[in-house]
This record gives sequence, C-alpha cells and structure tokens, in this order.
Amino acid sequence: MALPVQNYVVIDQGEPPSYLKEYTLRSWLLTTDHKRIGLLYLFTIIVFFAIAAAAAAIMRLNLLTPRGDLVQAETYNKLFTTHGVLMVWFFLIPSTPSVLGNFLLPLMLGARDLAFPKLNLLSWYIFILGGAIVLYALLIGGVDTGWTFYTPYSSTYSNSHVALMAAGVFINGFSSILTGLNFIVTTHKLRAPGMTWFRLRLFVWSMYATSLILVLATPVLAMTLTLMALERIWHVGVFDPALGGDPLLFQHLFWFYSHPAVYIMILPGMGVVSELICGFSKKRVFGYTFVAFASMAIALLGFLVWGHHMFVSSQSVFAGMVFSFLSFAVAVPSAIKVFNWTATLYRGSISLDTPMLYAIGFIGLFTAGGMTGLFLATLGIDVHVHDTYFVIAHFHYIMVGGMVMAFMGGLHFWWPKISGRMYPEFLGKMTAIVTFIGFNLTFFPQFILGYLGMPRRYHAYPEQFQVYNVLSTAGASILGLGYLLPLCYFIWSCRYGKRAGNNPWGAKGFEWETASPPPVHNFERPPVQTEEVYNYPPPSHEAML
Amino acid sequence: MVIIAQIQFFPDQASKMAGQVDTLLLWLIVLTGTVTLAIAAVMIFFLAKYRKRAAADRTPPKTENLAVEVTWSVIPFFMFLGLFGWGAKIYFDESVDPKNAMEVHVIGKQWMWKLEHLQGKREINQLHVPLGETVKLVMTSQDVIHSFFMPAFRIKEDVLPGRYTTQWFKATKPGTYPIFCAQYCGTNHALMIGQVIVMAPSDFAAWLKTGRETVSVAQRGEQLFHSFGCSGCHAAQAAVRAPLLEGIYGSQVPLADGRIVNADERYLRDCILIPNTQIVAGFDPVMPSFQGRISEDDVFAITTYIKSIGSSPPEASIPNR
Amino acid sequence: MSKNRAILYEHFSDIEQQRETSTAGIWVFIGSEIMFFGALILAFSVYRFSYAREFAEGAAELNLLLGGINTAILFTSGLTMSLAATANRMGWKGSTLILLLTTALLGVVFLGIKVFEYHEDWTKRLFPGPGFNWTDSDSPQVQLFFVLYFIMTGIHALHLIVGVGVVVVIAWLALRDRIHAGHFMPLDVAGLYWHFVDLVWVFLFALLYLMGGTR
Amino acid sequence: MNGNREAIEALGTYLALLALLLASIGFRWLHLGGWEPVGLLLIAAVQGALVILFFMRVSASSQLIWLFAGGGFLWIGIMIVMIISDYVSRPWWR
Repeated sequence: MALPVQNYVVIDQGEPPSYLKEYTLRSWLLTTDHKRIGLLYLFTIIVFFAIAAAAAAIMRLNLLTPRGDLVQAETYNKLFTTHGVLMVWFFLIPSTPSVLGNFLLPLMLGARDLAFPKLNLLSWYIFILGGAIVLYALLIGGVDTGWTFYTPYSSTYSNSHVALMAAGVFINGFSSILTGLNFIVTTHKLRAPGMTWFRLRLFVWSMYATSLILVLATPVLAMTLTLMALERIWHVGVFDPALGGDPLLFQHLFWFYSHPAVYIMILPGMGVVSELICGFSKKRVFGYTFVAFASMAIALLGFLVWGHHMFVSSQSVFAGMVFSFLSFAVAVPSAIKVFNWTATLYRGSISLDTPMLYAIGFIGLFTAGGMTGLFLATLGIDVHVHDTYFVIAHFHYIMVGGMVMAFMGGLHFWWPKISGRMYPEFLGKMTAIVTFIGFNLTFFPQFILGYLGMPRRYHAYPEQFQVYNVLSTAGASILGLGYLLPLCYFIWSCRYGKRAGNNPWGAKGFEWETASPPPVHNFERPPVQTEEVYNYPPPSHEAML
Repeated sequence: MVIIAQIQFFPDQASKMAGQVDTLLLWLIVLTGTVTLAIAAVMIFFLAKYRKRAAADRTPPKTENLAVEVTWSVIPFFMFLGLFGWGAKIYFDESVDPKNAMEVHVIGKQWMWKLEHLQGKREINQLHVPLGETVKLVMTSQDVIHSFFMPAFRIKEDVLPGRYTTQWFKATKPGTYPIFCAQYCGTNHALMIGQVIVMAPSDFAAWLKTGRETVSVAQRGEQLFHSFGCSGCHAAQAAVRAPLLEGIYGSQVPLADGRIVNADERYLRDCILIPNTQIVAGFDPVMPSFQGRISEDDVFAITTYIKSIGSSPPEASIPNR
Repeated sequence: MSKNRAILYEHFSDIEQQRETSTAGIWVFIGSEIMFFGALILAFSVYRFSYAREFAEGAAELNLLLGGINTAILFTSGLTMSLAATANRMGWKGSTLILLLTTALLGVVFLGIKVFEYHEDWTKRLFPGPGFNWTDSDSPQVQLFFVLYFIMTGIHALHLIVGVGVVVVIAWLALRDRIHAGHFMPLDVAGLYWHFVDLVWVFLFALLYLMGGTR
Repeated sequence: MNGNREAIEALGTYLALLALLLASIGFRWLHLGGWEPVGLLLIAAVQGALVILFFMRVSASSQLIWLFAGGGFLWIGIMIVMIISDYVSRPWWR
C-alpha cells in the first residue's frame, strides 16, 4: 500500500532555511523561535534527568542489602530528596510540555510562533536559574526533607539547605506558569484558519488541559513553599503547632498543587500516545470528542482529589470519604481514554515502528498504574499501603512507565521532524523492549514489598524484604541501559542518520506538511485546515479482504 | 538458600480487620486483573489482526459511538462506586472510637517510640498487648510528624505534634509483629521501628507486674493535677469559678461561642494547652495556658486522670485541700 | 501621523488578534496571581475561623485610620490609572503622562504610609519573633495573626513596588512616543495589573483591618 | 470610543468604592456579632466586582475574558470550600 505522502513544500533554491541553520551560541541563547527553545529545554532536562537517575542508581544499590551498607542514612535521605525534586520539577513537569509542546504546539496549530515568544525564552532562563539554585543547594550539602517538604520537619527540624532548595523550586514555578500561559493564549488566539476547537489535535487538547493546571496550581505551591521557608528563616510561622498552627494545612496546600501536578506529568503523555496510536494505525481516533473532553475532565477533577494523599494524616473522616469518592471519579475519564485507544486499533492499518511500541508499552503500564491507583483510592486498602513501597511502585508506573514511555515515544516519532534525520529503527525497537522489561522488573516487586509493609524512604530495612529489593535493583540496571541507548543513537543520527522526508510516517497534521527540519517561520505559506482532523483516507483495496 | 525461604507474598494477618482488608484486596486484584488482561488481550488481537501487511477487513468503522462510550464510562463508574463503598466501610469502622478499649499512650520522638500503659508500665519501641482485647492507641509527637504503622493489623495513623490522634486494633493471633514509622521523620527514620508482642491475657497480666513497681497513670495524673495547681480552681469549693471536671469526659460541652463539642482526649488536651480557644459557656477566659510548661507525658497523665473521674460523684473524687 | 501607527509583531496576522492576545495573556496571568494570593487568604481564613477571638484581638491593634486612608489612596490610584488608559487611547499625551505619574506617586504614598505603619507596629512590638510583646501571653494565636498580617501585606507591597516600576516605565515610553493612541496595549495591560493589585488590597483590608470589633 | 463616557464611568465607580469603604468601616457599630465577617466580606466582594467590571473593563470585554476572570475566582472558591470542609468536619478541630 502506498503511503499518502503529502509534499506541499516545493524544493527549489527558494526553500527557506531550516531553523537549525544558524550555529552560533548567540543565535541559540537569544532565540525566540519556539522550536529552538524546545531544544534548549531538551538539553537541560537531560542533564537534570542524568543527575536524578544517578541518585536513584545509588539508592537502589544501597538497598541491595538490608543494612544499607553503601551510604549513610543522611546521604540516603539527601539522595531521595534530590531524586524527587529533580525528577518532578526539573524533568517530568517540563519534559513533554516544554520540549515537545514548545516544538509542536505552534506547528500543530498552524501558527508561526507561540503568542509571547520573548516570554517563552524568559521562561527557559527562569528554569535555568531555578535549576542552578537547586544544583547549588545540592553541591553545598543537599536537602534531606524529601520532595514533599512536610512541616514541621522542613520548617524547624531539618539541618539542611531547605530554604535554598525551596527558592529554586519557587523560581522554577514561574517558568511553568509562563509556559502554561503562553500555551493557553496561543491555543485560543493563534489557530490557523479553519482550525476549530474540534479540529484541534489531541496533543493540543492535552497541552491545553495541562496548561490550565500549570497556571492555576503552581502559584499555590509557590505560596506554600514561601510560607514554609519564611517559617524556617523567621522561626515563627503559620504551620507552627506551638502557635496553634496546623501542619495539615501545609499538606492541604502542598497537595492542592502536587496532585494536579501528577496530571501535569501524565496528561501530555496521553496526548502524545493519542497521536502515536492514530499515526501508526492510520486511522482517526475512536471517539475524538470523548478523548478530548476526557483530558479536560481529568484536569478539572484532578483538582478535587488531593486529599487522598492524606487519608492517614488525621484529616476528617468525612473529608477522607469525599476525596476517596472523587479519586474514583477521576479514574473514569482515564479509563475512557484507554478504551478509546484500544478501539482505535480496530480495522486500522497498524505498523509497529518504535514510537508505536512505546505507545503500546505506555498503555499497558499506564493501565497497570491506573488500576493500582484504584487500590490507593480505596480507603481501607490505602490505610495499610499508604507511605509504603506500594505507593512508590504505583506512581512510578504512571510517571516512568507512563510519562517517560510516552515522552520517549514522542521523541522518536517527531525526531525526524526535529532533526531532519531518522534514528536506527532496529536499535529503537530493541530499546523500547528493553525499557519495558527493565521497568517491570524494577517496579513490580515494589508492589509486593509495599503490601508486605516496607515503608518508603527507608535506608535500611528488615531482612524479609531483601529478595524483592534485589530484584528491583537488578531491573533498575536494565532500565538504565534502556535510557542510555537512545541518548547515543539520537546523537549518532544527527550526523549519520538517513534523511527523513517531510512526512516519514505518512501521518496527518500540519507539522508533517512542512519541511523537516521546519523553516524558521514554520510554514512557507500559512496553512489552512480544510478537513476534519486525523482524516486518514480509507486503505486501498488490496489491503482489505 | 536462606533468602528463598524468606519469600513471602502476604504480610502476617493478626486481626479481624487485617482479614477484611485482605479480602477486599483480593477482590480488587481479581477485578482489576481481569480488566487489565482483557484490555491487553483485545489490544494484542487487534495489533496482530490489523498489522499493516496482514489482509483484513478494513472497511472504515464509525469513529464516534455514543452508546459505546456511555457504556464503558458508566460500567466502570458503578464498579468504582462499589469499591468506594467497601473501602469506606472499612475506613469508617477503623475510625470509630471503640468501646471498653484498653488504652495505651504513644509518644513519637526522633527516632523512637515511647509507650505507656495505663497501669504505669512503660516501654520503648515495644508494645505488649493481650490477645483478643481491643487496644486503643492515643498518640502524639514531641517533634515532627511520625506515623505508627503495624502491617500485621493493616493500620497506620500519623502521629502529630500538638494534637492527639488515635487508632485501635484487636489482635487475634499471638506472635511478634513489626511496628514501622511510615512518615519520613529525619535521618534515622528507618531505625524508628519496633515490635508488637501479642500475648495470651494471663501472660500479659504477668508481664505487667514485672519490673519496677509503678503507679498508674491516673494516680500520677492526680498528683500532677494538684502540683500544677489545677485543683485550685477546678474544685467545688474553689474561690475561682471554673468548670468542674467530674463526668466531663465524653459529655457534650456547650462553648461560649455557641458551639457544642464532644469532650474527648483532644478537647481535654487543648483545654490544658490552649484554654482560651474553647471557653465553656458561662465561664470567664481566666485559665492560664500550660503550653511549654508541661511535658507530653504529663498532659497524658492529667487527661487520663480527668477521664478516670468520669463516673464518680464530685464530692468523693476531689480530695480536700 | 506615521509615528502613531500600530506595531504588529510578525507572528500575528492582524492588529486585532495581537490586542486580544495581550489581553488574554494578562488575564491568564491574573488568574494565576489570584491563586497565589488565594493560598494565603485560605491560610488566613482557616485560622480566622478557628481562632476568631484571638484574630479579632490582633486586628484591633492595627491602625484602622491609616489602613482606611491607604485603601482610599489605592482607589484613587485605580481611578487615575483607568483615566490614563482612556486619555492615552484618545491621544491626549499630556493628560496621559500626568495621570500615569499621579498613579505612580499614589503608589509610593501608599508604600510610605505602609512603612510608617510597619514602624508603628515594630515599636508596639507587634512583630512576631522573640521580641513579640503581647500582654495576653495565653493566646499564642495572636502571634499567628501577626505572622499572617506581615506576610500578606508584605507580599502585596512587593506587588505594588513592581506595579510602580511598571507604571514609571510605561510613562517613560509614552513620553518617548513609543506608547500612543495607536499602540496602547502595553498601557492597558499595565493598568489591568495595577487594578488587580488594588483588588487584592480590598480583601486584605477587609480581612486584616476591619474584623477587629469595636474595642 | 467615547473618552468622556469612560471617564464618567470610572469616576462613578470611584465614588461608589469610596462610599463602600466608609460603609465597611462604619459596619462594626451595627454589632452584628458572628455575621460581621460575612457582611464585611460581602462589601469587599462588591468592591472587588466594581474594580473588575469597570476599572478592569471586564463589563465591556469578550466572553473569553469573562471566562478567564471567572475561572480564577471559581478555582480559589473550590480550594477554600474543600479545605475548610475538612476543618469543619473534624470533630475535634477548635
């Protein structure tokens, strides 16, 4: 079957230069091109990911033995704080929105750039500043509170650089807010002619939903951390039980941000996977409106469930029940998405290229993560597994199994567009499989560990837990390989990869109609959306029975 | 192969509640497992049948189908509703204050558990309890937030500074089970572990008598009630008009601002430490705060004493001054 | 009149789209700011609800007169800012400049009075910490009130300082004819931010100053 | 665009704001007890609405701006209602 390749860009000497044409450092550091800023983010988050992953590796090695012989308790505590802070705020949250979102959102909307290009560059610099402060805090001794900064430990008892770390995260928050603001306004105001709301790509819907959370939740975190840091510096504060303050208020405010933040991390992944599933089954997604509205429903309901992090914190029984109920409710739109993706495959024309393998891996792991989320939403079970390795396993299934798989899938899918080159397909497929196996070996044993009662953030543990910890560490080493390989072959492909045409996958969408890599202003002439989105032609006859 | 012999899939099950939680867990595993496997099976089937090179019927199907969408939204929703109700039932049962429970006081501090039985017997990182008796833990922290976690009973509850939290269990199987601190509390968080030792009631009674002679917590509380000067006002004959404390525990107390509160341990504790936030209707806010002047141990003792004078008539229980 | 032409940035297709984009942008930002102050107001509400008596005692210590004057000053600055936007769009350069500078000046006066108030609070030893002097030492929650008071007014003052800076820059741009009747969005956007800072103060004033009873 | 009409509107808003300010300061002598905070917050809400509608010109803006302005307040409402509901339903919270 011939792929419907659309080649609208006429290749002659009049072809506008690619956005990668200029090489000077200055041209990168002062760029307002959304595509270049996306790449700037990519380079930065790889650095943060590497540091955070190294911290995880040391932790897993330490947990090989029950007594935790490798590092001291204090070091271990600083390691998991480093891992949490960097992974959450400096890798997962910016990963898909700031890298793929920045690169793709204007392309998918048919716009020349984001609404506020200078603000976009500013948000990268703010990100760098926040990251620099956090790295500085790590270098001068680190922080041992965990990424959750619970008071009164963080505000009074910890002897580490909590305030500095909080300042770094606070500053980073502004980067998130500005990115979210830019995306919301761009989606509202810069759509190409004919691009109605129901012709938006599902990735755009998910970015829009994510941005709403970024804008509405992040300031609450900023204020919460400010109050915590002020209490630490000032020695009197609003969460201090001695003044009648309530440490639970900190938890309420913290999770009012941090639970929606979980959806900041997973919604973009869902958007990417929707694109991959359509692109590789050459078919319009099943139930477009439901998938799109499910993104919005998750964003809205996601704001109402934070209290499930506090079922055993002594919040009221009534609040516990309300939050449990709402947590089940938010699982419905997630389930809708999974069902719709599966139904999209029906009568498709499926090719199992690397991005598709990642997408399928995502659906499997996300489903497992989502199902165990139901366990945690169930009050009676949560009382037992709360703050144990069960929780760790659950959210790594969502964050790593879900989000990172989707990010890798997206990166492979759009790499030809980003770099103009193909990566080695066989290595790509191998990597996807290695990652899937390594991931499951690392985190599945942790479910059992959790139900057995091993609490999280333990640098040493009773001997009966050792078997599962050894399995987990073994898996982590395989997983590490799965992350190192793409780094190598992506770099290799920049120079030696096969040239990708405008549309190597035969996929639908504005970004595939322009050159690879795209010209500075994205499109040679402003595109117009004349048909429904994902309007793949029916397969030719020989492909049918 | 010592390690292989240690492999376990389920933690010890040492209370009725643990059994209930495990039953719910198994149901959840079966239910979610079935759904997950079904999705996987359908997906793999589609992936195989409709792979690009395979010949298959590819007549474009409808891409919007309201009936299907509603079906697969509503069915999970009702399934979730059932799970919610079941889980909530267990949670509610766990949170209801048990009647006639044997009380143990727990103080968490970095990084140890201090426990005290009402008979005055104290332990550190160990909790001896009799088999088949309901045990209620009244817990507070001296520094940061901890969490008292006993996997064998499938319960945990955070232990907070400046407040009492409670949890209860009824052990049904003798043995030694772990206690963990589940809320990260600083450097040696991982070492803040201990043991619950469930013993036959007779052994427990014998155990209580071992060691040094002790006075009961209520007796200690009574002494403190006098030495801190509480009895100077809270007595029938006192010159200062203050509420009488006999029978106050468990009663409904009307407050000056119109609210009515249940006088439980938390209320009594707050009245000692931050008295002016909960003035009893008809009284002046004259009580000094004891915040910073009294240890958590002593607050426990005094509240226990006040609870112990619940049923006695006022004249008999207040010694003459 | 060529200097009064609108400026269209290259990624927009027309001037109307560019204007709507600016307005939408600042409103999203304001939405974010609402949540920022919202967290603070929530913390205050929780404690105010729990410790009504102590918080009323704390509020009674504040200088209601100065607070009221400051509120009136901010309202006046809101009026001048609003008029400045109108004048600019009508092309009245002189009035625009005078109104903008008045707005900035009123902002500075507000901050001056606020500093005076802080000084008064300091001498009354109402600043939380070791020196906190509260006759009724049995109500530690009063200190909680002052912790929140200083944080809330302090963060508001920071926003106002930023606002004054922005208004001064806008005035300078207007003087240099880089903002004018044809290119008015920067002034309107700055105005929206200024009004938002006023808006926050309205609620801070009600929560902090007014709920002190008639003592 | 009519500059004079806008100026008159702004001036009217300003006078209304000042009147409400005086009312809110005088409010305490009504001795409403527990209802006093409610009344004061209502006055503040009216003042806020005036600022938003007229100084910030939302009254003359597109639906999108109404949505953004309303969204911010809806969200803070959600946060406050849900968190306060925990406190109210804690049997022991003072």
